[in-house]
Amino acid sequence: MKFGILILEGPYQHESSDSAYHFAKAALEKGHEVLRVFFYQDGVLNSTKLMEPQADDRHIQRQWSELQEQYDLDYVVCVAAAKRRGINDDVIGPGFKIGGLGMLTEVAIEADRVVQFGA
Amino acid sequence: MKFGILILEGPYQHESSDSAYHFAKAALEKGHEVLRVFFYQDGVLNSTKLMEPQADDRHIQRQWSELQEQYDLDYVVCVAAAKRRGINDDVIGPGFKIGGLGMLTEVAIEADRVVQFGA
Amino acid sequence: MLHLVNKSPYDSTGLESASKYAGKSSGILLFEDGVYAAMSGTAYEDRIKEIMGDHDVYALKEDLDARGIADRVVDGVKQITYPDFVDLVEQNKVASWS
Amino acid sequence: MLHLVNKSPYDSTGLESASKYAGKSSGILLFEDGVYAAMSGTAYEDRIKEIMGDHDVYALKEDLDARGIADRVVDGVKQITYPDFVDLVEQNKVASWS
Amino acid sequence: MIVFRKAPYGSIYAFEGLENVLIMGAYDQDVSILFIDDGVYSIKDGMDTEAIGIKNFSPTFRAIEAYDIEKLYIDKESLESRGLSVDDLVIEPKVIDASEVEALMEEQKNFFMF
Amino acid sequence: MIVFRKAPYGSIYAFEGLENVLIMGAYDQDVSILFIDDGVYSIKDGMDTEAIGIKNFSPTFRAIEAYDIEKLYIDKESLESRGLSVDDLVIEPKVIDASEVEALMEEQKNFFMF
Repeated sequence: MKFGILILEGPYQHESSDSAYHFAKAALEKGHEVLRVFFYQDGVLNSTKLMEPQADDRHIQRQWSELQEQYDLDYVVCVAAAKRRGINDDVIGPGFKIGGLGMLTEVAIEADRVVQFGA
Repeated sequence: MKFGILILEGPYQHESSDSAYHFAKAALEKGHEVLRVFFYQDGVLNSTKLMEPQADDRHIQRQWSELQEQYDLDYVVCVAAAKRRGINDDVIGPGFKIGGLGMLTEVAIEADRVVQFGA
Repeated sequence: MLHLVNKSPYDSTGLESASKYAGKSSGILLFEDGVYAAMSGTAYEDRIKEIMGDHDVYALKEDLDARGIADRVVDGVKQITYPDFVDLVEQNKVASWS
Repeated sequence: MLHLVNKSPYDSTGLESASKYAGKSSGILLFEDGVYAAMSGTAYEDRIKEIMGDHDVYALKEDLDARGIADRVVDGVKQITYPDFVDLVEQNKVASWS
Repeated sequence: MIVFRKAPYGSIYAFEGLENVLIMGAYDQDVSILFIDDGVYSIKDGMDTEAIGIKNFSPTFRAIEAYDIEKLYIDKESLESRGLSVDDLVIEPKVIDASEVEALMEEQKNFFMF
Repeated sequence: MIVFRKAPYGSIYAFEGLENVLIMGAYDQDVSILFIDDGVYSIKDGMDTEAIGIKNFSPTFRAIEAYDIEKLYIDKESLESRGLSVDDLVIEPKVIDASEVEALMEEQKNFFMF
């Protein structure tokens, strides 16, 4: 099945990004397609490679980047939400790209299901 | 009276930072002291000079920086919370500095009141 | 004491919790989405009146105006501005609920 | 349909809202802090049993384990893992509540 | 379907829900819009946000008509329990009850909850 | 006073509350700690967070003793309504009722709510 994933909350403050990651990983391991992960609202903050969590903590951007590389996924960070929060091409990690909100509409059209994390 | 202000939520996603700003401004205009504004948890994200909100929107970092300059305020961004979220010395705007959580304890000791925004 | 509440009573239990632990002489200040608790003609009106039996209740005018409800506030709720908010915090110890 | 709920029922009205609008054949999946609604011996136990009269209720085992409550789940709530979560989303349209 | 269920200004959800409505309209999607819970507050008339310094987005809801978006619904109980009637709103969604909301949701493919 | 009132892991509040307890202890502050509402869940025993990938911080609560922090309180009704007793907790706060919580709060200077 073709999934889209939508993330509305930032890293560490809420569990939403972790949950989205575990869901995406489980879906991919079952052989489903993940057409796009769309990072929106505070969700855009998951993309910054400037994050340096404590040594005993997970590195949320790297987890996402590694999953992207492993499955050649499409990660879109909403441009308007990103600019508002200080996220730009210079700070996003590998595998993320910045794009318009229309790219969420596109995945809503193309995917069988869009699963929203953070509300 | 000596106030401390504590901010736990980031810019734009929640109103907390706006409320804290309006409260701080009103307190200063009444002649009160604001000993320190402590940016904690997602609150650290208010400090990034990389934010570029839409032209018709407020620029939250600049509002804070201007208030700091006008009243020579002390703004501390929690180092551990900042690192986790990609905030460092290179991205913080004028008037902000990065410091330890002990600087919140200090203001709790020295201020008559600490007002928390975001919970 | 003064208890600050910034969430809608329909969305969050912050106001219920604040009023549960607040002493009888404590005030409750509604701001941000918390101001919806002060609106008249609602399912919450009886409850806010009950809370007003034990506490002074304040609602921030700037947030009421933003939401278009300043003309529909329950009688007895005191509409205050940010300068008044500062005065209340000067006069009272303060705790934040959401 | 499947309704996802990620907030504690003591903190947020998300589960009440989801159960209000959910059709009788819809399932409700509790995860993150939402799993506290599935715990037995609580003030919410009667309510979750009532909801279970109309809906299949699932609770995510990973989140139950994290909170130390996997051994205290109300009878009839189905404990599922992330792979099961994926299966449920494959089988149902999905909406997220908080 | 785009569902508004949070109040405006306390969080950015309602604003971003509206952004999504406009984009989906621009893509000529046959989108349905539903106001429930505190989402009904996002179309309350008479907002004046000047003193809080956040842009009042409620007039933009009127632009929905320009996109030929006609499937606008609002939950009766959410509206009434919050002391509002359709006369208090900046647009005119169709008032439906909870069972109609349920039926409407069953017809949709996707749900974006703001 | 540091007040825990949110559940662990869904948000970072409980973790940061604990960080504050430790810092205030390091500064030799005579800090009181109160668990109410969903905050009582943050000291539930038996947490295993491996599968969600977030560090289990509950054992760190035991370090509180090393800082001579003894003023630990928990609200009886919050505990009982959530199906818990003191035997379920990683530390042993003093169980007090809502009126005692109220009296305790009146004695404090500051409130950090997590």
